[in-house]
Amino acid sequence: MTRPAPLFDRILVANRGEIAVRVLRGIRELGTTAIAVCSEADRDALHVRTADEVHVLGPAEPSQSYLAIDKILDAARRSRAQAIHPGYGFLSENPAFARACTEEGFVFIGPTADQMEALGSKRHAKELAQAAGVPCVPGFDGKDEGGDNADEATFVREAARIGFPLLVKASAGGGGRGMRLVHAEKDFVEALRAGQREALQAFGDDSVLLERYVHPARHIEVQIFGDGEHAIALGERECSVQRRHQKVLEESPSPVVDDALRQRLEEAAVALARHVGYRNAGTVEFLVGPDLEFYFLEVNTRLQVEHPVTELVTGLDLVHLQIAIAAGRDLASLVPGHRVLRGHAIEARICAEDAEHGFLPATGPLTICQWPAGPGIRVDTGFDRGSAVSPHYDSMIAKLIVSAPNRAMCLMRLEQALRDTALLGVITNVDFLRRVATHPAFVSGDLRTDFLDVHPECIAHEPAPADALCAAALATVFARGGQTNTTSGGTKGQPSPWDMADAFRIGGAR
Amino acid sequence: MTRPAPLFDRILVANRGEIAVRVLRGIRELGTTAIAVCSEADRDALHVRTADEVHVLGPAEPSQSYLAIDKILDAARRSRAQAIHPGYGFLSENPAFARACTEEGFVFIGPTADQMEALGSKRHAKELAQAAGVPCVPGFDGKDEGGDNADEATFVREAARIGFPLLVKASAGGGGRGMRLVHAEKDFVEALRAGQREALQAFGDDSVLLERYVHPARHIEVQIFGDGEHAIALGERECSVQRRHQKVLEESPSPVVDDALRQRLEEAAVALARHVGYRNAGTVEFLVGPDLEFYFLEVNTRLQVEHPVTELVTGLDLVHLQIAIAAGRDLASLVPGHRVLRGHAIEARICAEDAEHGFLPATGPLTICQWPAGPGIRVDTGFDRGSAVSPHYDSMIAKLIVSAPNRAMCLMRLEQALRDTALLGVITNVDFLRRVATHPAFVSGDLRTDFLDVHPECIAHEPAPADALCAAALATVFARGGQTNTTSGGTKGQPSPWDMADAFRIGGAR
Amino acid sequence: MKRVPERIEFDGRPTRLVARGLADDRFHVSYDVEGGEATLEVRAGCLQGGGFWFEGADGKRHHVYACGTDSGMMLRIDGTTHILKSTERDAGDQNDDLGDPTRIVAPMTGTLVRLLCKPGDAVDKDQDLAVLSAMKMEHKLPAIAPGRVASIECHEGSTVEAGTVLIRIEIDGDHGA
Amino acid sequence: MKRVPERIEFDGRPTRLVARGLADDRFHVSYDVEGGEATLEVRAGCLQGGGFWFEGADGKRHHVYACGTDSGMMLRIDGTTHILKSTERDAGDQNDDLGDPTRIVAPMTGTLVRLLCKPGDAVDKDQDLAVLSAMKMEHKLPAIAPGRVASIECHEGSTVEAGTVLIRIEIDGDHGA
Repeated sequence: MTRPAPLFDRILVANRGEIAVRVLRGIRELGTTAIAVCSEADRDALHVRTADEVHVLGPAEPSQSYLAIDKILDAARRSRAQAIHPGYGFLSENPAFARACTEEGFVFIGPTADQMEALGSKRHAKELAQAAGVPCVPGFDGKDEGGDNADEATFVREAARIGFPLLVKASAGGGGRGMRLVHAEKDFVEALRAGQREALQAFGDDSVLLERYVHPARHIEVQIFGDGEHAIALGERECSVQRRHQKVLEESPSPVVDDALRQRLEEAAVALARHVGYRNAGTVEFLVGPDLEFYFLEVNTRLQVEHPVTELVTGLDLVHLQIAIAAGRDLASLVPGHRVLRGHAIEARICAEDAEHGFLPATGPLTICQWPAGPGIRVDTGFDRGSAVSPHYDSMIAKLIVSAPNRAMCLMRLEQALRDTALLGVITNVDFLRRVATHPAFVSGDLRTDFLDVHPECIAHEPAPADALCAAALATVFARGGQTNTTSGGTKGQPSPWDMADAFRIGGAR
Repeated sequence: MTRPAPLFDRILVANRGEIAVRVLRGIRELGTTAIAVCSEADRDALHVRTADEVHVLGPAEPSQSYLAIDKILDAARRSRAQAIHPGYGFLSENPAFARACTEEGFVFIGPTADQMEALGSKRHAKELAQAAGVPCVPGFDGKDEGGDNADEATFVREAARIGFPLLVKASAGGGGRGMRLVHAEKDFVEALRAGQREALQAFGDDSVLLERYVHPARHIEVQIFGDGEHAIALGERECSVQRRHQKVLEESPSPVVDDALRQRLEEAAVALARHVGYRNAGTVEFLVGPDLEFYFLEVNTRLQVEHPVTELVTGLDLVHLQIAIAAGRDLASLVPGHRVLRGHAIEARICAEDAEHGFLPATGPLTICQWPAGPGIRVDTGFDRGSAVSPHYDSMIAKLIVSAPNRAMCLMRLEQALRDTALLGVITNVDFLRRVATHPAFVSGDLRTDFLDVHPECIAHEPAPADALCAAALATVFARGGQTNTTSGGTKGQPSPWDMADAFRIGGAR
Repeated sequence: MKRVPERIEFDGRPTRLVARGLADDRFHVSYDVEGGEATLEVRAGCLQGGGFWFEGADGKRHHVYACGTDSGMMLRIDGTTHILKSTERDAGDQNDDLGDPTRIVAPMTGTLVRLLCKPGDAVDKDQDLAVLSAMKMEHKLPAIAPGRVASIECHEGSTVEAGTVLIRIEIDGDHGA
Repeated sequence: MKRVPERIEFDGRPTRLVARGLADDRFHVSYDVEGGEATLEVRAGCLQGGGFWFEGADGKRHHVYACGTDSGMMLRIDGTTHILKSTERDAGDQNDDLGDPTRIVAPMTGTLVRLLCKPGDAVDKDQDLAVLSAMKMEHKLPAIAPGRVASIECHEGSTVEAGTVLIRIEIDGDHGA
């Protein structure tokens, strides 16, 4: 007996960053040739260095590279790929891309273009959810009777009907882009226009919808998998803590979900998946009110950023599941028996951004890039020392995912892992993440989507301790030029200040 | 609610290498101050750089440092440690050390000195196992009627009674040191003497015993935990593939153990643990014959090298369990309900040794030290780039532990992870491990302690491919001096051959 | 790679940092503190990945990573990062712009989506003057102090580099500068 | 840190390695092969941790790590390590000793536990001549060829460095050097 024949010989990954690295590694493990694509700015990126073969798409701008369907298909043809994995973001939820892949003879590792189209539109998704018996939040789909985008007056009227606060959301969106919270009627029109503009920029479609703002609310989502016939749910993830509608910390299980609620959530998600004959990986997002009633929010028709927490509590490899389903294997053979949920996992999204200054994204080089390691610690990243965070792409540097037998231990592990993460050269949110993860409200599981508004003290940075002065003085010797230590082997021994003359002195004349 | 108060404020780790790093990290996660000790040769070792506080014990020789009970207790006093974790090897199974710790007022994180003494003697352990109803291999305890070491003539007589092949084993030992396989009567006396000499060297006690050699045999062990009153088993590990009686690859579950056999093995191990009121972590080793009958082999009264595979299939952190039990917590509160075994895990011991030349240990610097990463991959190591493998200590550089939903996937992951492990500068067994892990007999689960005798083809190295010449030529540019690339940031861009004159040429005149 | 500055601002005061290797792993360190200069001797050595440790008289080890930046020093000590501003002559120019109320500069590279003011407009503190789109998000650029728009140095739709001056403001009661 | 040699033995033949950067990520590579010299152009660049990749005409990327050692080059290509012996004048002396039947050398640093021969003894190929203890294990040192013990250069209990000559052997039928 030797290793089984791979499901595919060659798979192309149409993405960049940590998700490309993670998927390319998963492909190589299967004995399949892993083909990367990259923009000209990413020629030396980690995902490129992970691949067996690389094709350069074009200039840095996403529209010229990672969003250029023709160029990606051309790379797939040149590389004789059999299947294409879209990752998340970029073209992952673009039905035209999924359709083009299939038409050109490539297996698209994801749902069908029709499913993507139906579920990708928030309006249509809500109709499907209602048809499947899944509860939904009151709202307005943004369309007039002819199915075109409603005019501003209609939006204003519908907004008044739903009541404030409400949300303006891009119909095509996901991940909070194009989403606006409006507290009062007087701010509505400006928010509507900004939302439409962002939606157009981000998705090439300015359709937006309105939705009642359940408050205080939790964001809890269910991971689903389908093979077209059968569908299963793999537990929930709570992603309530968000900034600018982007998730900050994600965990599984949710501290508020007991077995009974989990069963109801999973049943609702599976009902929707079965209703559409869902294929491959997806996520059904719910808003959960303080009474633990839940409302359908949307379906993400792709692998999520936060899929690792589900991998850690289920012990499954979701990328391998995606590939096997795309190869035509049925779910029952892949996940025999019931999923076994065990332990606790939390993901922290490490981003180049300045929490203290409105989470302003930062760009620059990672002069120091040291990751934590040890039992229960997983780091998914597309960056390493010397990589630069560029303005062309999003600001996520890495995902730090920790797992432990229970939530209390998981939080202690996360705190230490964040302390052991050293990223310098560009401002990151690592300390902000630690302050959130150690905040009494977070520790007690009292999560809500407006957590940071309620607990703004998480945002303020700790003052430097007195020891920092001594550390700074030593840094003038040890970190001279930032690279000196690396040259001396990175680790062993000392740099050589005492090799210099006795008069060696950094601080200038006295 | 904030984090719970730590069980101890300060714990000292009386060890070095990967196990010290792993335990120190576990201690820091608990919010406890982690105190390292080191020899003068280890001042810059990774375990020292992991600690909150460090005490230098003495010269490199273990007898002057890691085996020097007085010096370690002195460091514990100076550092105001409350508890001492011994790791494995060194003093971890030395009852005198455990007793001295307790007498000096330090909590010893391990079994009681009496348990260690009773179970540490193979003879006594066998008696206890028999008393607990655990089946044992026929053998001779090496003692005369007065309890002293038997004379050579008695050994020769007993050897003839047991029959050949048989094993000569150090009574105080573990890990294969002082163990000799004797195929024929004519080789017995020389092996006996060598075994006695090695036993004296390694443990300060030349007592040896004899044992029937079950053949072909599997080595399967059960992880136990006790709190003095209750005991539990945490599944089995199969560690059959060995070289020079040192384990090579370890996995859980064993490919040959079904639920029924697992239950019998666990019951036998727990019976023995209960019989002695065992406290803390231990391992009950069994020899399993081709008929799947099992025989008690010995008890290791400490954390094992291969404990991570159990951590990965149970989801528990064994070091945290050890610390909690040492702090007086009872097992029932720590492992609520039944242990949940899930998935598969395999550990590969990466050592500085030359498999092709009799597994000769190698020493030297790790010029290149690049570890694999990704989902399901864990690396426990005490080394990093620039570290040197020294002749003073054992040759293990790291443990690569992979986990996956099933054994087939685990093996594919292990193969890729071993390929992604780049250790250069010193000869290692990384390629040997890959050849074993991908050998059809290993893949089919047909394991036995003489695996390498039966499948010696695992040992022979693959010939260099034709592409290696091109790689070697490029290495003259990229790896010039071994460190050039690091200076250029380790990753980004190129070294600068094209910055040099057009005539730039490494290969000398033509 | 930026140089690590030796003169920084700490706790609001300019401070000079001095460190010197003695023998083995011992270092002499001094810096200005309230009312004079502090000097101490510590042990120190390298960590993985470009960091270092040091150990004071209490035996407690501190784990530090540091690098120079445009405006000073990023210093990570025991798992928390601090930014120490350089007070050296040639540093901090660009960064200071961010606090200069007379100039609204792009805090990051991006596209100027919209101008919310025109020359001559009176502006309040915190009033949004422009919208920059970068990294898939829109960022509003507010006035730092009340005043009047002196000039607009950019146009809608243009790509601007971090540090580019976009708008000049004449601050109320300050007609010089 | 040892230099990476440019003259090595590959497949039993001495080979000269030549590589030269062209532009961007293109390199010119040549080396001796059966019946002449091979030249090719490849693309190449750095990997993490001191490695590099290269890509031939087929577009397949190879991942390589390499370093110089006492005796030549350690080369890890696509997850397999190979040791290429240097043929440069000043290299490989010590390593050659391991194959020299007239000298039994310590293959590693350790303690000489026991001598199993004395001067004048006739020895067979593979006969154990001494026992070295290192890294917690005993290692037997056998004769490489039949001969006679010419001299013993060490004594029991002594610590010996890797490469130290322990025993000299006069090989049968070879009374010269």
